[in-house]
Amino acid sequence: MSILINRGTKVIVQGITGRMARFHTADMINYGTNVVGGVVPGKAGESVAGVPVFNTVKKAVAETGAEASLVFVPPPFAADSIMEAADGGIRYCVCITDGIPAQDMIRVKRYMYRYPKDRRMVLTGPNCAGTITPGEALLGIMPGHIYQPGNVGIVGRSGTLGYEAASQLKTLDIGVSTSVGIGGDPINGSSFKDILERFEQDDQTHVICMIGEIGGPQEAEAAEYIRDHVTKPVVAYVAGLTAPKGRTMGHAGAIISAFGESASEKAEILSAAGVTVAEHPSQIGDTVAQVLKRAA
Amino acid sequence: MSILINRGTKVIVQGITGRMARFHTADMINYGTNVVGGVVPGKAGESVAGVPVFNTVKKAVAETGAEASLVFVPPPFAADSIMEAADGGIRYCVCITDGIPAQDMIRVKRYMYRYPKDRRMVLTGPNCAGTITPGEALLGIMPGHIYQPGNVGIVGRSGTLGYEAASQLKTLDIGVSTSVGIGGDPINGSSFKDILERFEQDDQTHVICMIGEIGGPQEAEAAEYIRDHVTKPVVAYVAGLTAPKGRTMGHAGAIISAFGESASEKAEILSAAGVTVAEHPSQIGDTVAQVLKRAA
Amino acid sequence: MDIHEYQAKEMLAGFGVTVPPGALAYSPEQAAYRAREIGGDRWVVKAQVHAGGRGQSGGIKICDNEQEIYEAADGMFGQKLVTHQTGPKGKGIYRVFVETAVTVERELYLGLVLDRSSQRVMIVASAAGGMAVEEIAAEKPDSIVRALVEPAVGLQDFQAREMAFELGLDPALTRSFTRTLQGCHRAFTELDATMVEINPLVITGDNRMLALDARMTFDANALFRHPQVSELRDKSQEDPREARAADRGLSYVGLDGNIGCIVNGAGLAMATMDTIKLAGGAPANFLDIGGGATPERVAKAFRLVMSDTNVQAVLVNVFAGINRCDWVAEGVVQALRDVSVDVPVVVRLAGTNIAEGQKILAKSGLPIIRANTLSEAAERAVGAWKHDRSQGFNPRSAASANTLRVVS
Amino acid sequence: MDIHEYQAKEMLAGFGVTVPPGALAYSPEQAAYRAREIGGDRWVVKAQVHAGGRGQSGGIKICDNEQEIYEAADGMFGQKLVTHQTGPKGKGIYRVFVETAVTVERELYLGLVLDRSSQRVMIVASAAGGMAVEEIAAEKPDSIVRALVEPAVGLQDFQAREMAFELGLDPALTRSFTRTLQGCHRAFTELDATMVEINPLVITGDNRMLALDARMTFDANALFRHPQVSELRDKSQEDPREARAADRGLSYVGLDGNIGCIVNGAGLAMATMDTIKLAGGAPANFLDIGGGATPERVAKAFRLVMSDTNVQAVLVNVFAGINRCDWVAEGVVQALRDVSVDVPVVVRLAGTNIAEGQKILAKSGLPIIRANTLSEAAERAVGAWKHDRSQGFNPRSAASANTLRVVS
Repeated sequence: MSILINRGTKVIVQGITGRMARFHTADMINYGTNVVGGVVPGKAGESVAGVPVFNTVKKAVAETGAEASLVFVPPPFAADSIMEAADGGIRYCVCITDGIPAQDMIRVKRYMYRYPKDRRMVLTGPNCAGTITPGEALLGIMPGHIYQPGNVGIVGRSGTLGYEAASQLKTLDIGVSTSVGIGGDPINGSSFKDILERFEQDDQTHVICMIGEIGGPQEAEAAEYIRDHVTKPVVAYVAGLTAPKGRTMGHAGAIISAFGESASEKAEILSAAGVTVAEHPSQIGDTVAQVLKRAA
Repeated sequence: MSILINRGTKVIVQGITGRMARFHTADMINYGTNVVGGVVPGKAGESVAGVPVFNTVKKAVAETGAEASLVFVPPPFAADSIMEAADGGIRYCVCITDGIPAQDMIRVKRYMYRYPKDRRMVLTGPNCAGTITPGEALLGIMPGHIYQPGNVGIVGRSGTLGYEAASQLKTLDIGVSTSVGIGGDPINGSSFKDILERFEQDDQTHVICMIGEIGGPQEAEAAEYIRDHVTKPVVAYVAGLTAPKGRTMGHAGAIISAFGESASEKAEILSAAGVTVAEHPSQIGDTVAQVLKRAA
Repeated sequence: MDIHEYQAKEMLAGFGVTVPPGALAYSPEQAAYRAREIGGDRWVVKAQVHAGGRGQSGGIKICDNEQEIYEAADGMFGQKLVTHQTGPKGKGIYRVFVETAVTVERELYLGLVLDRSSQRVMIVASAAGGMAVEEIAAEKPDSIVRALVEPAVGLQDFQAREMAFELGLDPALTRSFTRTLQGCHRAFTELDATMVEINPLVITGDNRMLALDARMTFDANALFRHPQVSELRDKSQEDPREARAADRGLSYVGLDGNIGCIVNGAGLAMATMDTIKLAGGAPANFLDIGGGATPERVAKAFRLVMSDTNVQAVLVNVFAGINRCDWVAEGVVQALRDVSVDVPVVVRLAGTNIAEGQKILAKSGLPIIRANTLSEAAERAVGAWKHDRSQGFNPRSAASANTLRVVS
Repeated sequence: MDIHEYQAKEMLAGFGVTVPPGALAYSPEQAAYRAREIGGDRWVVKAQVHAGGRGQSGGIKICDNEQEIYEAADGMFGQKLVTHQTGPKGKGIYRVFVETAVTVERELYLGLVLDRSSQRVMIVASAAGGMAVEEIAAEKPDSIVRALVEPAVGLQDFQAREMAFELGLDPALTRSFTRTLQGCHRAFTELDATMVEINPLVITGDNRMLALDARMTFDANALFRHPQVSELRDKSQEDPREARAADRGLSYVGLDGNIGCIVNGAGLAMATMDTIKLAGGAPANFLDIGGGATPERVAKAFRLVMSDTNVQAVLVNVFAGINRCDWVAEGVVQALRDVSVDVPVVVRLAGTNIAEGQKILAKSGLPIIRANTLSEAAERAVGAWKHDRSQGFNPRSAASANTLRVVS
């Protein structure tokens, strides 16, 4: 088992004819992902990396049975593409696009709720590296080779810091069940809590590794959820100890604007909820290894 | 038992200081309705017909424990008042106001869905006569004395035609469990189907009398629902045999614009679903009496 | 509320919908002059009436020069245009619209309506444009594509694209279609329309997308927030009796029968009409006098009903709820004293204080025919009318024993 | 993106928010002249800088005549205003706003923000206006009232009324508050703001409601659809280094330490800064060079980092995913050949093709200090910096064995 995607998941890429999308589509296929098509309005009939392009998501789903989608569409049009996926029958969507207006994302989230829970699309991102179930499928832009199959579930806001964690684990010969990037934007599709819930229910995941950062209430909400609902050990690291208050660090999400949003406050809240907090970013791997040993 | 309201239901009147509202508040209190207050922004501290006026619905609910509300607010402001009721903790709202823009009602309906089902307000109307549980409570503008307590549930779009039906029943010594006006507007809070569902579950209701009219898909949808889900006998009458196609009869809802919207088509669809259709408006009472006799 | 084609086009153009160059004219001279202003070498002169089906009825003429424009317009002004939508009386032509003629490659249909089933705005489009949507639905149902607008977020581009691809448009036209549809949708919601129709939406020889004809109707309930829409009301296009009724707060629809109806409540009014029909008569009108049946309102209603020269009997059916019957009866008596009514009048009252009401009618000394139930009322009205007719009376010119005569 | 008070007021006024009469001036003469244009007998001269807390710092002066206005403005122009929000460097005053002074009866606070918890727009109001919202939250938490906007329907009047009554406003002011709040909300959504703040929102002696101060910040991601907002950008109010970085597609935040950081990815950049701190050093900056670590980008990053004269060592930390390490290494070598870097440089590469990357760094002949892990990198950077310091070197003026010297 794994969460969100596996070897069989049929994937389409929205915006597949873009330069970056072409590159990553080929990369995903090389990794073994079951990419079945792409969507670009007006480019039906073309093909990219050996898969057909369709005009609409509906058509792509009808022709290929696609269940998951990767959105690679420029910011002004990305919200529309996510909604198209939600309406077109896609069950899981990863949006890579960085720079979507916050109000567009508010609308997207409102829109997804028009569907009853049993056919409501799950969205992760935007502004994330994607999701990978090592050895099975890669839906995103991360380098697949740094992830080893195993039973640590990773969820994080930052892309490269997620790579750092995965490679620390690999060095220690620890594998990953699924790694999910939820993205750095203030309004995003899935929260830590949403992904923790899935890891808690996933048999293959034994330990959860959560990589947070300054800004926003998500880590504190996750802590509360962990305290009340998560039985598996959770390791966390929160980036941004050195970040000054009120300055945006790189993306709109990373800004300390309220109490409980600094790295040290978050680390404290997580500790209090029973999470093992790695103090140093270079100790994420070691901390997971210790917790795994204890859990074994 | 009864549906929607009973002797104990605590009622507030929104817009209670208006001329019509004052009149009907007194009338409802005379009937025995448990009116506990009114809401008019800026008029807190006043009182009408012996009940206190509050600035906001939230305040009125907090102070009186009100569960139901009657909206008597002019059309430009009525949608806002209905949403205020939905947000303020009201469980059942009757909107009398005639002339609310259709797009406002689309928004109101969308708004009500933001609440989880267990605390989502039920709305009937707008542009309706209200709801009465004879002998217990009256939430609306109908003359209470023409309704006799009993076990026929009435649901209808038209106000005075509903009176006509009730008084035909009274003449035959037949009583009513609850009578609900759903209103004549194209976009309304509750459909025939919504109310039929409640009557089906109500022990006190033995026979349902449904009074439709030309225009809109609600009667056909109700027919389908009756066929599949209603075990109690249903009597129906559809007004507008003589109405020409494409002309609006009195309110925006009464216009035949598509197939299945004429009175004869609707009567046919209802018959096919097992409903006993009264051909003449003056036979509504007699038809109910026959069905009651058969059911006994 | 309906508006003219040229007004709808002007509005939609403001929302980014592309329309051919055109100009309005109030006279044949102006039509010819404005054609020169517009430029080009081929024009269409279109009668501006609130009805579809103008083409088949001579309301649209193609012209190759200013002389032809003058003659086409001259043939239209002051005429009544009768189409399948106007009724036999037709609608007066007081304005014509002169437009550049375009070469049409394809005709599409595009409509936005309030869908009562989903309680949302529905988009309807078809590759078979140029004919009425009812015909398309009957003859080419498979050509129709639909989309519902989610009110929380509005129409999305992807929905427009999906439709465009279903209609078989190429990528460039898909973008034009999206812009056109988004424009129509914004106009619909921002102006509280109940219908926006572009039919045909054409693709020209040079692959442009233009609204060749446009109609909009508006939610009368929402006009309070759109004074600029209210200003477009053209009373010349309305049935004068219905317009007058609306101005007086009454809701009136003229019909072909001869038994005039005065009723409170739309549902009861329709039921009353139905009962007349079932009793062998034919209603002359639908008339809802609304909630407060004041003497003034009843008097207005009598005046309105009697202004229809076909009316040979009047049926008053008021179910008094809040208004007690005695009060309504006073109103009827007062009205009959004030208004000249020279046909039989049947009055059925029901509800609160019915006995007092009946007493007032009886005491008035007026030859009012009373009835207790709806069916009785209809039978008596139909009976009185038939009786008059069998006696050879023309009740509108001669008096009879059963006829009421009150001169104001 | 921030804008000035006067710009925010102009925008909000367009959405129905009432503001005092005022005018902008670029010189003391203009300030005095414009006061006469506005009229009245008392004015406020306000320094236009992108920061709150102006009152306590001399950025706001009340004046009774034109001479005073001239002097107040003259004292402001060209000065740096230092408030608790500007940092110690302050912000330059290049514009002043002259406004009619009003008599204030009550001061309220009104703010609209994107609330990340509910993922909606949140309205925050307080009866304790005039002080910063953080102070209100700390000192008078009970005075704060909140409301969330349901995105499907937008802010409703009843929500505004509920707040107004909670704030203790009378019915007339409740209507003013509703209009003000609805205006702010429309401005917020239509212009893609992330914050709208009116503080204080005042009630005058004659019971009017006015926005006495106003701030707006905008979602940089949404500027593509608001060119009129982009035009209001005032670079004089921005940190020149950060602004230059943004223009080059880099994300830079200057800090107080002396180890410059060049990292790909915001999260990894923060983690790198944290590691430096934990190793006993202090980062000189946050710098995210983004996804494609091209030689050009790396070179730009080095130039930017080295423009900070406090920088005494540089740590490059790139986790190559898509970009292979060999490619990134080439970029680093190229950058070091092109840019003058006279401090120790530590490079840590990880990810795809790491071995080839290390080989390229080694082969380059440049005195690059290599590291394999994040902690190693931080320790070596801190170590190099401490070593230099202990040797008495000023690394920015003298060369040492461990110091890289490449002159472009």
